[in-house]
Amino acid sequence: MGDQLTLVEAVRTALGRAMEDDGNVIVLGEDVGLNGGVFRATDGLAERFGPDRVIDTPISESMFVGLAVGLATQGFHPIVEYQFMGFMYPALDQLANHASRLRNRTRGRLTCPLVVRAPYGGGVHAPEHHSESFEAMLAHIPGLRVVIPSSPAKAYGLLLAAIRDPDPVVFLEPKRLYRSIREEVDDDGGALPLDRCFTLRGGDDLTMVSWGASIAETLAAAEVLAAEGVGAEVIDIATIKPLDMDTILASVGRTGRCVIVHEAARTGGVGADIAAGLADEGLTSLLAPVTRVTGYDTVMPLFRNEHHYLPSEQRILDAAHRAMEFA
Amino acid sequence: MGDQLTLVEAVRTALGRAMEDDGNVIVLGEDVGLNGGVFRATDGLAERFGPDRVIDTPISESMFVGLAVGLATQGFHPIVEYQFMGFMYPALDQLANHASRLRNRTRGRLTCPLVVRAPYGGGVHAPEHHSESFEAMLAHIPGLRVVIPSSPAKAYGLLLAAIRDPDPVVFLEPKRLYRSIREEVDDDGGALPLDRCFTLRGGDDLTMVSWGASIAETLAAAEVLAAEGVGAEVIDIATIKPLDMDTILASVGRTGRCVIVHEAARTGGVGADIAAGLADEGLTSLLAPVTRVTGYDTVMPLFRNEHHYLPSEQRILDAAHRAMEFA
Amino acid sequence: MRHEVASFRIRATSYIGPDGTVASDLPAFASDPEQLIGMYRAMVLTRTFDAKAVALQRTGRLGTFASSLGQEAIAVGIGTAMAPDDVLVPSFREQGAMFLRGVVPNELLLYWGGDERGNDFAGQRHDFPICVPIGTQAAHAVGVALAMQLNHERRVAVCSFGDGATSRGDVYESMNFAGVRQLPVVFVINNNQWAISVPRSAQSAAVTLAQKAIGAGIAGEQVDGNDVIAVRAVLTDAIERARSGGGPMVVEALTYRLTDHTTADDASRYRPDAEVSERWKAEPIARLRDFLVHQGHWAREREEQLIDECAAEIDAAVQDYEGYRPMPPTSMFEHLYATLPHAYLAQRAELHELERLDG
Amino acid sequence: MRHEVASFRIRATSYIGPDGTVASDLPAFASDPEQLIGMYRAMVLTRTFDAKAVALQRTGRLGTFASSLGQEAIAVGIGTAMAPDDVLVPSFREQGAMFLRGVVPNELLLYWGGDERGNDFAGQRHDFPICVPIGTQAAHAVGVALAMQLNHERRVAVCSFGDGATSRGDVYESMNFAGVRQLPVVFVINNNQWAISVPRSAQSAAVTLAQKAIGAGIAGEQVDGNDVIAVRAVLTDAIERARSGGGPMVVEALTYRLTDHTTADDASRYRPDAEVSERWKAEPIARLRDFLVHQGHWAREREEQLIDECAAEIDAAVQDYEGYRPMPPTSMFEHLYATLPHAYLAQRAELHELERLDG
Ligand SMILES: Cc1ncc(C[n+]2csc(CCOP(=O)(O)OP(=O)(O)O)c2C)c(N)n1
Ligand SMILES: Cc1ncc(C[n+]2csc(CCOP(=O)(O)OP(=O)(O)O)c2C)c(N)n1
Ligand SMILES: [Mg+2]
Ligand SMILES: [Mg+2]
Repeated sequence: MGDQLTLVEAVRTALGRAMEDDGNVIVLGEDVGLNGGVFRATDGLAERFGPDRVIDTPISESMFVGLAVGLATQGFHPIVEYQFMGFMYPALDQLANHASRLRNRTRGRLTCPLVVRAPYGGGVHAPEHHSESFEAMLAHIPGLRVVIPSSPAKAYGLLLAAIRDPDPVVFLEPKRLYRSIREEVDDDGGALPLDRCFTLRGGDDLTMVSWGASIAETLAAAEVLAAEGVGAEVIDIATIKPLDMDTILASVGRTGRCVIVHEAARTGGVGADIAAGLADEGLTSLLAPVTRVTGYDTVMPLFRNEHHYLPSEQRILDAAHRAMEFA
Repeated sequence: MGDQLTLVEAVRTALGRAMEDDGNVIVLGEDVGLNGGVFRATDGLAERFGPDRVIDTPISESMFVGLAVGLATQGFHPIVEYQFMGFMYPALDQLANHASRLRNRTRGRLTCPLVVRAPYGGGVHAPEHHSESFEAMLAHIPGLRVVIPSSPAKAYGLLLAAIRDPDPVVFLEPKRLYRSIREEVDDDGGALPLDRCFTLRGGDDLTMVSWGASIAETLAAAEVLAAEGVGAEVIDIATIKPLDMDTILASVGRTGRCVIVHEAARTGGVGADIAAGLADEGLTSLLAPVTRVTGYDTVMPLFRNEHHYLPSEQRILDAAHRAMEFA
Repeated sequence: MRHEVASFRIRATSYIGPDGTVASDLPAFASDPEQLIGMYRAMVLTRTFDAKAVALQRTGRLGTFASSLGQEAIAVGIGTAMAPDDVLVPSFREQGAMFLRGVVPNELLLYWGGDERGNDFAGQRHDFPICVPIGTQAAHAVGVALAMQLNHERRVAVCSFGDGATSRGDVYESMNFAGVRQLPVVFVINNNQWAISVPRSAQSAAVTLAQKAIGAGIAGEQVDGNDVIAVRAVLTDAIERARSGGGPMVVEALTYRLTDHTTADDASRYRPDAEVSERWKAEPIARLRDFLVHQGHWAREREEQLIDECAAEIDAAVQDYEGYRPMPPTSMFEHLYATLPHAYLAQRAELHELERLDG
Repeated sequence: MRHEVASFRIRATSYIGPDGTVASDLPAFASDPEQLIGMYRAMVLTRTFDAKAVALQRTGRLGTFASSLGQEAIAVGIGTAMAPDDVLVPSFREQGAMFLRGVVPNELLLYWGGDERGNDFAGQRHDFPICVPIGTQAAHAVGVALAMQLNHERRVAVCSFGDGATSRGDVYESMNFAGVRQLPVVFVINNNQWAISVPRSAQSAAVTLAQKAIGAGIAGEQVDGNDVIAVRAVLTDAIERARSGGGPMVVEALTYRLTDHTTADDASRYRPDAEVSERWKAEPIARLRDFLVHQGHWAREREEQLIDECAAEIDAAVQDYEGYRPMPPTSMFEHLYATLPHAYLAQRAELHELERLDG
């Protein structure tokens, strides 16, 4: 039925579908037009929908999310592409001071349905500043949604949901997965739910929580654990904000043990929020310390050493073993 | 010996002392010159040190921290004032992409000793966008230090330490405390240690952790608890990044109970990191869930309702009681 | 070999001199006394509002407030040059324009009084609310203008900001993008010579702020911002030009901030009183009044009546404002999202509990 | 009344036409053949380096790389106009200038090969490293220039960036501040007509990019960026003017990116080959060679010798580069802070353990 798509193809398919369905959906960003985006996520859209719906912007990272705010107030549903997450810092002002609060501060008079997309994370031997993952900063902004797919099908369904959402959503695409995996994706316009975790694999001994590209190593570790006789439940957070703690609490309520995996620096990472939720509402279930396997609290190294920075299957396994052995 | 100073006077005194001691220390920002800063933190400095060391900048929040990066590489030690933290978002690009990593990325060839100061937080009936507290975003940036004083003496000593530090430091001043309290401050040039919590009050039954303005309500709650026979240890984090978990772990190791108080939105707040540290390294000591009393996960309301947003003594007490009653 | 590849000119427009005498042929609307009197009234109302708001702040009944004393002609020029369907994207000192656009004084009092309902304009649903982070609204204005262009509407976005704001990268990026797409947007620089304590000269070495347009590749002009007829005329031209596809424009209106930056400021710390007194001589309300009197369109009795009317209108607004009880604590979660996510229900419930306990 | 209040002119300079013939009196340095040959050599070395780096990338021995093919005259003009004590704050496409400043080719290979040591220039301690986030380095340059001004030094900061970068607010804010303080900084716009796939015309409606200076209130000029003599001459003047307190300047150097944006790009997707072939006719190396040959300063044998020399120099650099073993994992915590805070010792220890296990 559906085609076997890569993640970037799934993104492109969802964009095409959303633009087909709703004439108010437009795409903006650097090189999104003829060039189809530096990762080709918008390839072919300019030809299909014309230059008025696929708009190349000047290099003005602070302005073009504000531009999207203006468009959004006029009935458009803009989708803004940042070329790499490392160039998204200038967007924080508009995201935090405007997009995320326009509805609240005008008591619903003006609203801001927009999507900001950016490839994020490391592992593709990219140049300096091209491998950042600071989703936690975005997750701290009230009024925003932050969504991260972990597979092509998730990318398709969650991006459609993000585009249809009446509020601003930041959609971060793990670029390490852009072309590394294929999955059947039915271009049926079906959205996946936001604000909800996905349990990718059941298990009663250990809960493993992750999102984005790290899901791959987490699942691989869970495989190894299964061979060792340990049933690891793997939860894909998918929506980083708002966080679906209920699903995690229910799982840890059964397993009593939890390993959290993310690529961003440990301090202030989203993993801290999950662990904090467990230390509060899940404390009585905990049979072992909540371990975080994360990027280190340092600058993402240039690519020769980035593999040492990223959470590896081995580091995840080590943490899982420690959690299982704790008594 | 020392004068009874307000917090803003302590900041001003420390700035004057640092400028006196080191000719390379210069102050930059909007209205820091003749006007002495909108809160008067730089009052009199232009007169004392001249317009080449106290420099009014145009309204260019993205540029002037980058300007400070340039100055810092040339042997200056710039202190940049942001008028309000809500206007600091445009600084994140330069802070995260440059200031915090210049030393690392050039292997120590170029360094970046600078201080970014900003009044932060609510409670003074300020206009929209003037009451933000997103210290957690800054704490997620590797290579940065983030320091927050909770009293005039702390402001004096920590600011001097921040200025003398060879790396970039963000120094956030709880504006609610600017003029509300006085404390004896000896202008003896004595710095306080960075990277270390301060235990403001001992206790064996409960650990209360906070920083900045919320220390006031936390201490007040501890007072009430003392009258109730509960010994609450109050820890002032002071340096938000890097976080001194050892002091907190040692305290919770004794008390088994912990309440964390901060003004910023709960999700992604620094409180999550502390709770996560406890859920990991402190789990076996915990006798009760780790509770966070925080700002809500919403836009800081305009001032008529800001008191409902800020953690009140009552909310802290409620949390403490819950922690104490848990069995 | 060195040859010229481009040249640019900045021009300035004025009609009425500081003494109320006419310097050149007036635009058509100025031959209609009712129009002029309407503009005069709007300026006086704005000044009345500002004075009252400052007084309310001084007595603890309002938060920090930014008066537009001396700058009323720019606001009224904007308000009268725009069509109802156009979209105003203002700074925080454009109350006169907002009133003409259908925002009522008690709404602005609510806003400065710390209540979000002040942004929920009952009679003006599509303009933007006040923007506090300097210059950030410029990007919204170009977004609105892009929407108008994409929709093939004959509407224009008008964005105002101060001299200080012209130093912000956002403003430049927005002007530059407006140029690229030839968007129907007019940027009004309300140059009151000061950005809090920083004088115009310390904001930019540019001899005019209108020339910011040149860097962005668009048209730029100056206008005497204390001459309401000139402001309205120049803005009407700019807006009509933008409306008919002629592209964006920057209009620098020259005026002077006759009072403190806000009620939280003390301008005597950084500027001499003599400068201010000197500038009073060129202020816009007396100027238009002198002109109207000259022309026989205005007399002392009408002045008194007008002052009473404006005072009554503002007093009524204050009464209305003071009748608003604060919103309940849970209101901070209202309109945060279209539907409050499950994750935050507990927090809202906590506030609800507070509400209940508070009575 | 409408009157002119300001006017501006942008002028362009060139000396040698695309065919190598001289269009006007040459600057003094051009009468010294050794100077010209040195510049020629620097351009050829840069082109050799670029070609090798692209080849290394194609064979998996280097990461993404940004060639400066066709733009060598700007880099060499910058490198020869600056004094050693000046500070270069470059973008990521100024390798030719960096080499002249003492950066060695293997350092740049290390950088693009994913190793931080490439920024730790052994022979050039005070210039800035490559800047990837577009335009952000402009603020550093004004900071450096402010330091020079405050120290009363006769030094200049030179900042280069592309046509695309001129759309960034940071660049504008930096130019504007440079104007306010009349800082000793020269901004070089390396206008290669493209920002990845976005043509110059979609970047700004400004007819020249030099006029970005007008918005910032500073001087701006154009120069033929494929004429190395003109680039050097104009930049020398701009730098000496800045050095002697004459203030900042913007120089737009017009050139063309003759190849893909980077090795990750495929320019055939968005621009016609014909445009590129046309632009090859104006490229800077052949132009200077033709001129040198014309003047009797150059001959085929020297050309061959030069090519061999450059190839040997770059091959040696590649050898050196390939001899670098990766830094140990713990290196990521080195130089993070002057002293690694206690809080991160455990993380470094974890990496150290990894190092040990890895052998
Ligand atoms: C981004 C930002 N920085 C700083 C401030 C604080 N601030 C408020 S008004 C002002 C000066 C604005 O000057 P100008 O643009 O000339 O407008 P005016 O106040 O004169 O109307 C400043 C710096 C702010 N509101 N936003
Ligand atoms: C802030 C930022 N946004 C986007 C990018 C991705 N990017 C790299 S180069 C480039 C185009 C730059 O064009 P230009 O300034 O003309 O320089 P050129 O590449 O032509 O030398 C872009 C958009 C980036 N590096 N930084
Ligand atoms: Mg002003
Ligand atoms: Mg370019």
